[in-house]
Amino acid sequence: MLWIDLIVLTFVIFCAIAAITVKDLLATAILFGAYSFMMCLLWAVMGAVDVAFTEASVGAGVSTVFFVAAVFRTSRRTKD
Amino acid sequence: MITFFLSVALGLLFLMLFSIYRALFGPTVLDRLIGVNAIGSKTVVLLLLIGFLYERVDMFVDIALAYAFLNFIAVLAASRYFHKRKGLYEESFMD
Amino acid sequence: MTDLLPLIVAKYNYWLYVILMMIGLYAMIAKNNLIKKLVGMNIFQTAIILFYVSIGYKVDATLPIIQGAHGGQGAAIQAADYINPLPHVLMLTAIVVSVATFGVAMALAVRIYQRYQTLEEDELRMRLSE
Amino acid sequence: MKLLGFIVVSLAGALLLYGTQDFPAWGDPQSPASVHLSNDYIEKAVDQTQVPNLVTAVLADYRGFDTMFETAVIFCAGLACFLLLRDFSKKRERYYRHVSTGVILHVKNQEKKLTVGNEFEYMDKDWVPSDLIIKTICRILIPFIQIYALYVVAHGDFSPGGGFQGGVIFGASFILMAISYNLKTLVNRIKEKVFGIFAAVGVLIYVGIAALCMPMGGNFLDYSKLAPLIPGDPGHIRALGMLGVEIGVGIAVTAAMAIIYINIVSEGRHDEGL
Amino acid sequence: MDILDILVIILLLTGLFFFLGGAVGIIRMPDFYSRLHPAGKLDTLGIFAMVTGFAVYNLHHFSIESLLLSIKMFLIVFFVFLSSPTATHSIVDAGMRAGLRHWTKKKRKG
Amino acid sequence: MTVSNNGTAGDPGRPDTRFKTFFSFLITFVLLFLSWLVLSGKFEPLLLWLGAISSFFVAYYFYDLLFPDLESNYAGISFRFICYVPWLIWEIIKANFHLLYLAFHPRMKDLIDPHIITFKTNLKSDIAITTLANSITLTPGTITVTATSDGVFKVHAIDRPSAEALPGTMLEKVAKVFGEQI
Repeated sequence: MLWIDLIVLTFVIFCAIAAITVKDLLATAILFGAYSFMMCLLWAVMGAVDVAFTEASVGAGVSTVFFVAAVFRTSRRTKD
Repeated sequence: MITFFLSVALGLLFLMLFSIYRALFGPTVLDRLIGVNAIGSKTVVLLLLIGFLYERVDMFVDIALAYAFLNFIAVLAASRYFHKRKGLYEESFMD
Repeated sequence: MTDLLPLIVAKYNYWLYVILMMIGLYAMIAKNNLIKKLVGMNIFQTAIILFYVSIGYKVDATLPIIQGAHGGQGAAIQAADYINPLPHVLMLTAIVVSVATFGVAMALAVRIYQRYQTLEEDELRMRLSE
Repeated sequence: MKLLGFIVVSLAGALLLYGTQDFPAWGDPQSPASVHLSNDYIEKAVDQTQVPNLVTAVLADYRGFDTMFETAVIFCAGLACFLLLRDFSKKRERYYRHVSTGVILHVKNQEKKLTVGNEFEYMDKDWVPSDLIIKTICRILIPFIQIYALYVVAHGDFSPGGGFQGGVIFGASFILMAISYNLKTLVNRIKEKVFGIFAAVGVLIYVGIAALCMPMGGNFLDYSKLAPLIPGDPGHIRALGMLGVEIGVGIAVTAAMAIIYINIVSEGRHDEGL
Repeated sequence: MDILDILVIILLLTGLFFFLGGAVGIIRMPDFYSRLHPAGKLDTLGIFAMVTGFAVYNLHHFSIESLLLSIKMFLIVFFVFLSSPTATHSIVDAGMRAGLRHWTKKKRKG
Repeated sequence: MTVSNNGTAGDPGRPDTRFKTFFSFLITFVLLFLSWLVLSGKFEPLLLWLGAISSFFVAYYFYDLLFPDLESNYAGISFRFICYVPWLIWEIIKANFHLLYLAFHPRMKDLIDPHIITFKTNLKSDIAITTLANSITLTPGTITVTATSDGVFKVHAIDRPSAEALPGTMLEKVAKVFGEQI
């Protein structure tokens, strides 16, 4: 159980760094979705099932869709 | 059996590394989407495995089911973007 | 060497939560794009949530859902057997509020883009000073 | 800015890392967070409320005020999106498509209106034919997603889930409908007013149940005083009160999610979307 | 160690093997379209095998509740089988519309 | 036939249409209630009532999503469909080993030869087209790129052998399931 936690935490850091460095906002949206997946897994490992459920529904589903919708209505380009 | 489940979970996490590589290093946005989709499908299984490790799997099935739905919706929305907007190649490479 | 592993294991969660929080803070300070700043803000939020959930975790405890208690009376409930539910409640609220703020922030970004045709901070400042 | 930000971040990070020394070890049962109040909740919640899921019990009963205002925050988020983005001005240009031939008409003059029916249909500026496979599969999936969302709302007492999660999933089913067909289908099927009313009604259900306790002789949010109104086991009344509250939260969250999505994706014009 | 446990172990290892194939395929395939082949389908079959294993393991202590739980797990498989090919199709359609060219042998030779 | 844009299935005025609407509502209700029972796993009166109300609610507002077209013989189709699924799964497993072989092969780039093929079928109903498209996608080696409502399929195949197998027996089986001409 402990090792799952440690490995997933490392993945989370990867996803977070990639989500803020990538130069395409749609890719940011997708990577942010992956970040939410990892977070959900982490909370399931720590036994916080309700939080994991909320993150699975909110973070992975709806907020990614909002993000894509906003990118759809603005621009994908970013300088950094 | 618990040890076996734990090793299966660690194996799945190791395999997730490949998908994360694809999600992080593109090259195109759609490749990232493939990577995230693969991460999602592994996560469904991992959630059930964690449920067995806690010996309370009935609580985790709901989360896995919701996960399967919402992963689908997110992937659909992201790919639907390209049905309406053109131009995949602009700024699609990481650095 | 044998002492180092338990130390790392005991504090690894907290270290990574600090790193995650700093990633979010850096994105909020240094990134130029408004949506990137928002992502930074969300990472910051999740880092704090991670911290709260981490301090609620107990080794060898089960989920905060009482087993076999539906309807009848179970055996006496030991607090050490169940993970602390209080951080979960607080953080559940935080996540749901975070998605609401995220939605409003996205709406604001769309509105700003309608008005100024850009989301970059320096360009926005230039337009505003004109 | 980048250098300055990096310096600030490194300093703050170093301070926080230094501070982690004093934290209890991860998973310590005797950590300060787990010795005071929460043990009370764990040991007494089932006796007092008959709800096995401690998170729901604390969320909807002990900390009911918190959740009530949180629901209000969600409602306000929907309202804010509506006020920021909604655009009632009439569109100058319209696009129509002749169904049998696929010819696209671009009408610039507002006065000339074509009747939309079997011959012509509305079209968006960046319209694409909706995909047959996605449409069919989503048509099959949507009712099941909805029943699943309602299941999650109703079983918040025994398993993870509750009003928020169920509401979000129900909202996601509407979003799926908008994605797989087009936004017009969703807006025509369920009017904007209905979503607005439902968002308000959800909050009202929560506040109503909470306020109903006062004329019955209890405090605000004291569900046990509702016992004379509802037949059945009086010990179970708190669980029933929580169920009612969760339903209110679910309705509010569903409507708010749909409002936010529709307004963002169409820039408030409610005509075209993803 | 009875027969059910062995069945579960075989199913889980099969699923893991499929997932391994998917992961290797995602890394090794030359272009976007061919990457979709392992990603979309080997993962689906991996989920199928592993969740079947879980459902069998869950039936270890047979009761009406565990039976319902196993059926519920099969609901996951059902929905994944409906949604996963649709997601794959949606992604490949997006690639086609975005104008991504597919990898061919001729291009490599010439 | 697809769901019309304004969301009403047919003209509710005529009695036979009204009966069909009611029938479609009833089937949806029963299916949803069954899935509620499976999901819930608890048989208490309160939960059963809530399930009935929820199923009624969803079925009342969204009855036209599951069964928009009641001309077809759904009982026969679902029976034949259930018979079709094991064959499909067996086919998927068989073909997956081919893809595994490709993925692990050291000289994979010589083996694969991605190309796109187009073929036309005579399938009419969109559920049949969708079933065929998703079966093609699930069978490794081939992914459906587009499937139009007049039965034209565009398929991306990863190598020659998997492309040659199309449309073949799968089309025949699907046509038999939905009672259509090949």
